[in-house]
Amino acid sequence: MGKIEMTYKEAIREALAEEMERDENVYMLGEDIGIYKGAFGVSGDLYDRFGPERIMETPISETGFMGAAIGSAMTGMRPIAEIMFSDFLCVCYDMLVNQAPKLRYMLGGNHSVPMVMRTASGGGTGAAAQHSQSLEALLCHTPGLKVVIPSTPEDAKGLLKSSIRDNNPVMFLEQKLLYNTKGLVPEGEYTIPLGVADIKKEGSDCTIVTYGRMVHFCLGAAEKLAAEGINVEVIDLRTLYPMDKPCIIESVKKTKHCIIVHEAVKTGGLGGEIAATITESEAFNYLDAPIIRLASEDVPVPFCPILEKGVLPDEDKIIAAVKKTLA
Amino acid sequence: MGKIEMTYKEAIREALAEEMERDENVYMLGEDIGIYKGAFGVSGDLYDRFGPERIMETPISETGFMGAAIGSAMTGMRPIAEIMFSDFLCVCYDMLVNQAPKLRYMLGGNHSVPMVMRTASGGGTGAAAQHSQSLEALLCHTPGLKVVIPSTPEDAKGLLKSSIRDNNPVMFLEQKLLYNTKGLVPEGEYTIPLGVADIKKEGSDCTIVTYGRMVHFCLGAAEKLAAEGINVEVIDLRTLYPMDKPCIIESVKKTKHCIIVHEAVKTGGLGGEIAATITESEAFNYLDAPIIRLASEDVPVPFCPILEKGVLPDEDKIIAAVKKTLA
Amino acid sequence: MKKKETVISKEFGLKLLSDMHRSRKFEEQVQKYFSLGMIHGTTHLGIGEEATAAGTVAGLEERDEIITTHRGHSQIVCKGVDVNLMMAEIFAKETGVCKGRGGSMHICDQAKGVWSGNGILGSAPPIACGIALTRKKKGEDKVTAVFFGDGSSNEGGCHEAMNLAAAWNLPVMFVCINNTYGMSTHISKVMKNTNISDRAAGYGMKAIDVDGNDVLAVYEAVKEARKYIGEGNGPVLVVEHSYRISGHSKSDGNLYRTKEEIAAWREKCPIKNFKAYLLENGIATEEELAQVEADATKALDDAVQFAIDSPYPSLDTVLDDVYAD
Amino acid sequence: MKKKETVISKEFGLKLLSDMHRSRKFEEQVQKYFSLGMIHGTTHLGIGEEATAAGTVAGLEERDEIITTHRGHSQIVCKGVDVNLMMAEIFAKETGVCKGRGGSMHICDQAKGVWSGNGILGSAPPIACGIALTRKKKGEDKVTAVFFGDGSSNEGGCHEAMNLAAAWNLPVMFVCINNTYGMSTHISKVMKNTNISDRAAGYGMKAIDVDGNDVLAVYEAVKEARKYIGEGNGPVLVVEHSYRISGHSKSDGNLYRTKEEIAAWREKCPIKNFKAYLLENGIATEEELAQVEADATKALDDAVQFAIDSPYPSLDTVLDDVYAD
Ligand SMILES: Cc1ncc(C[n+]2csc(CCOP(=O)(O)OP(=O)(O)O)c2C)c(N)n1
Ligand SMILES: Cc1ncc(C[n+]2csc(CCOP(=O)(O)OP(=O)(O)O)c2C)c(N)n1
Ligand SMILES: [Mg+2]
Ligand SMILES: [Mg+2]
Repeated sequence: MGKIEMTYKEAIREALAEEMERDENVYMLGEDIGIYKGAFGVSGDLYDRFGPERIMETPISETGFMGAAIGSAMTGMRPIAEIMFSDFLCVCYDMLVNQAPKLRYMLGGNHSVPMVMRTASGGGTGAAAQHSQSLEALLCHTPGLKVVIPSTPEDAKGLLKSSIRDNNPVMFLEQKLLYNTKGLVPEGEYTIPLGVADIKKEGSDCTIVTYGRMVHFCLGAAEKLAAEGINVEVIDLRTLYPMDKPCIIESVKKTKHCIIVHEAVKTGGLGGEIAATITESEAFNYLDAPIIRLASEDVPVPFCPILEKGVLPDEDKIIAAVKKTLA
Repeated sequence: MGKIEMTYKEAIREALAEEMERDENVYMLGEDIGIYKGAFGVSGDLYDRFGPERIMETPISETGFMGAAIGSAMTGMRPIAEIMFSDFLCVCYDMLVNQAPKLRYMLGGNHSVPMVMRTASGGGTGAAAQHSQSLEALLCHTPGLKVVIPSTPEDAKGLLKSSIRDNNPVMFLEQKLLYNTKGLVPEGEYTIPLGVADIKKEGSDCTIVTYGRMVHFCLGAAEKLAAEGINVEVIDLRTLYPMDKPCIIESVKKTKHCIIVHEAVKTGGLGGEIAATITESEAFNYLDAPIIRLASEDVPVPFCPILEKGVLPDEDKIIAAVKKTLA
Repeated sequence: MKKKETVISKEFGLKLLSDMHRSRKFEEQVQKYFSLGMIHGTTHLGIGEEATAAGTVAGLEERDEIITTHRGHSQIVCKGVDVNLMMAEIFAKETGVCKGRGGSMHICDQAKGVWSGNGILGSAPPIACGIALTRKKKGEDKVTAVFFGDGSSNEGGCHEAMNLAAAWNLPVMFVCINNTYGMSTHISKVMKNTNISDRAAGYGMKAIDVDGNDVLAVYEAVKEARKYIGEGNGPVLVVEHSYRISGHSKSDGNLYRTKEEIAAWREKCPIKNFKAYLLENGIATEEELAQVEADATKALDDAVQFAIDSPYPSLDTVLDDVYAD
Repeated sequence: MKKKETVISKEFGLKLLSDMHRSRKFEEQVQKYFSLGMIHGTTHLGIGEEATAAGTVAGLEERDEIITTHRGHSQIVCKGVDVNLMMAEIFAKETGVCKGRGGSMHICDQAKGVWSGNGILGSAPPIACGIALTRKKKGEDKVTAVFFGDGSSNEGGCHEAMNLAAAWNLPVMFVCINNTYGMSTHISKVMKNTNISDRAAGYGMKAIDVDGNDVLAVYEAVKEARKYIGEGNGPVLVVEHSYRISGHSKSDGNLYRTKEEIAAWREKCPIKNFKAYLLENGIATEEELAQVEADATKALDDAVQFAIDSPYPSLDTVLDDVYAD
């Protein structure tokens, strides 16, 4: 099977279209996802192809339509709800914490809630503190939910298709700044299972655990490090919840060093979960150095690009962290 | 200065009353905090003493009154907003993530938002998955906020007074099942600074980092372990955000072993942050064994008391974890 | 306020009476075993509000669906869910409708169109919109009735759901049980205009007010609303005015209302009044009424026995059902 | 819709005109430097809506306070905030009102009673209630005007705030700028009843509709509402009907509306029409009007220059102000 080049955004759109073609119960709802094509243009031609019954433009009522998605998922539909910016998850957070992930369990396993919540996450766009956050850690503490964050077009398509077919509520965190990046995507039908990390680059000297946009920063750093003879392994978690612990643990046992890189602010971020996963496993005994977490500084995302960039991990900081842990 | 015995709930009430006496800008708002005395009776006689202007009963509109608290804090008042159960923080989460903690920074440091958000947190009451959560990890990832969780009447009073005087938004997580527990509280005026952990029991063999209700479980386990000659140190974090890292690090350097205990579900819980804090510090090099996180199982809090209790850490599990790490 | 006018059949009259009795007995049993310490947790009883439950469910079609609140026992009893399994749930037993995982606030029964209670005020109405959306998409003639209280009507979720349902013309019936208090808080403290039905116009929605202690009036109002919705006219807000005789929950000291107020409403007991109506209009005899009550008592005694006799769930199963396969 | 009737002084007329010109020029400069790549991030312009800003602010007392939206430049300009410091903020400079930390959506100036914009729809109205609550508690005669759009009126936060303000009789003015679109979505798609002012009655609140392209009509409507609120009657909802000529934001392809629709509204340009009014009624001369526009142009050219000349904040300061001492 060949591969064709497309953007992250196009790959997402393909997944949406294919799944809507495949299953008439799949439909989308969200703000301005129709004629406007979505705030980031992800919908593209979907509205023309599937019409207003399948691409439902909602009022600006995130609680309202997220609740509607839940109710319709419980009763047999497979909604895909789009929240324009991940920051806005906060205005319908009850649906994400107290409803979608709990209803099945609380109701004794009698129903399932098969739905996907797509949203655009991350900063770098100069949109300031209320439009730039990476809130995944706030979503990975609620049993019943799954959380996915793809870093390449290929992953985006394959993971989204699996998310849509999954019988549980899945939060699908798209990376704003990756929407227009290109990559090769397999032709034809394929899916990528949830819960399985991907080693984006193999290496033996140090494990870098990362996900989302930071994968590319890490790969960039890895390349430069390779030129200096330092061979890092880059793990792209892809699914954050549930997390692929065996993959992390095996890698750390091999490399004996680990740094964790994420865009979200450091304190309370997923870096802690990843580090703890390692230090409570047998990999602990293999570690030759402290685990370094590299993340954004603990500050609301500043508007000014110098500040915004300044608080973010970058290739230089990643390289420095790897060297520090290997020192 | 002497000490007098009172319940956790009474200690909180004293702090509220003293601060309202001291500063006329301090007032309370929330659902049923007046005549009803609050869902857990915390308000007691406050409504009689301070009247409806200082103890403001609100509509069932958490976003509405939490927003009102923020607006009034920005303009010079010092509101104390009560959210009946911490689970309901999810219906006004935008105010806790995108507004209260960010406004000062986004607006260039021109205003501050001095307010306290009190809420009853934790399970063990048979109230099921939407009324029993320990959501602190969802609050410790937002720079600009502070998060406090007292385990004793003395701490509750002293920390609440500091929280009310703090010029930042402070989330004050009260422990439902501790409300009626008694303890000695200093007579007269005192405060306890935010950000400072308390070593509730000194020990040399293993550090237990914990907070909230679990402090008492850990102290119980510590006593039993002491009888077996195992001398654990119990750190009560008291403030979760910002966290007293030096206290944790010093202790682990001393004991070379660490377990972390919290009531919240394990994955994505604060245990990760605590573990990572240790393993990225110099304490890493002192550790003789993996760090064990003991927390609730990854499941929505079940209604049935057997199940609810079964998923929670308890003294036996704590003892077993300590022994395991020392083995 | 609507008043009852219909002449009804004996069968229907006794059915409504039975539903109300069973609701009341259900609550009384829960109250009793709760105070005996045999029921764990918390529970919200709706004693005095039985006509809202019986009348509303009767006004719906059997295939219609409901989603309720923290105070939903009666509505679910009236919808025909097995009281044994309901009671077992409240006793936290494995045989309960939710296998003991949900308890009082989360009782559900998909087969009976009961999509459960919800412990978060304001969150059920949006979910109701979704259930109705499925029915609309699938072309099924089913209405989703969502219950909520006067106090909960001030939640943002309620507003968003009403607007969404109206804008999308969804077959949702918003059933507001106005018992004049949200916990201890009288509506006059938290709404400048306490006429909740006035909110409907803002959404372009029809509204009906009805005496919620008059089971026939409720039945008729809901039937009218059901017809309107079924004809594709979009959602309706039905405000049923009643009163909660029981406390809000176990922690209620009733400090916010007078004994006289409660006593006056006790006089308006929907069961007592409906019994008088049935007798006065010669629809049923004293004996028949007594039989209905006795049957209800027996059914609920049996339910308690079933619950007590049932086993607790095993801790080994506790992680089951967090995720669907 | 209200229509202008007042005969106004030259001074006042030129002040309103100046405010509208300054607002328009402000937006145009932002648009220009954004397209030149010299302004970073995103920005929401309200070209065509200047009468709502100028008229509303004029109808308030100077001591009154405002809190705005993602599209708040004009309102803040009219409230008298230094355009140099505003522009510097948008250019992400250290001299900006928020030291470059907030940008377009978060401009504030405490001294001028501007409590900032907000990027989360529906969240400003509750915060406005709190500002008004402080004023009420302190006995200060200040009204808080909160702006929001037609689309945002469907957020739960809006509902909760309106009900709270009414129940607590807070001095809040809810100013809904109905430009008929929330981003690309026409109100008729998301509201069955598009008469937003009809919602007020449900809360027991007064409502006023006004032609938002007629600056004097807006002024009068707001003045009336201000008086009503100031007399302690509680909040008012003022719905100002206007139109956004500019796109929603940088990403807008205008696919959801026709060129004709935009052109028709361009004809209703509030500045053009008000100039005609001033001339027709002999309130001001052509020269005076030209001078006002020239002054505005100059002020905004200067603002851009100031912004360009200002330094960026230093990365060393990035952690300042996360917490207050
Ligand atoms: C979001 C949320 N806020 C608060 C509560 C706590 N609470 C439970 S019931 C109740 C009162 C509800 O009043 P109303 O809607 O009138 O229903 P009623 O209890 O009178 O049947 C409150 C405040 C809750 N469960 N959820
Ligand atoms: C909670 C939330 N949801 C969605 C958005 C994205 N968004 C920004 S402006 C806008 C349209 C707002 O429409 P309206 O309230 O009518 O104001 P207008 O833009 O027309 O001035 C949307 C959907 C947001 N900022 N916040
Ligand atoms: Mg009520
Ligand atoms: Mg609009």
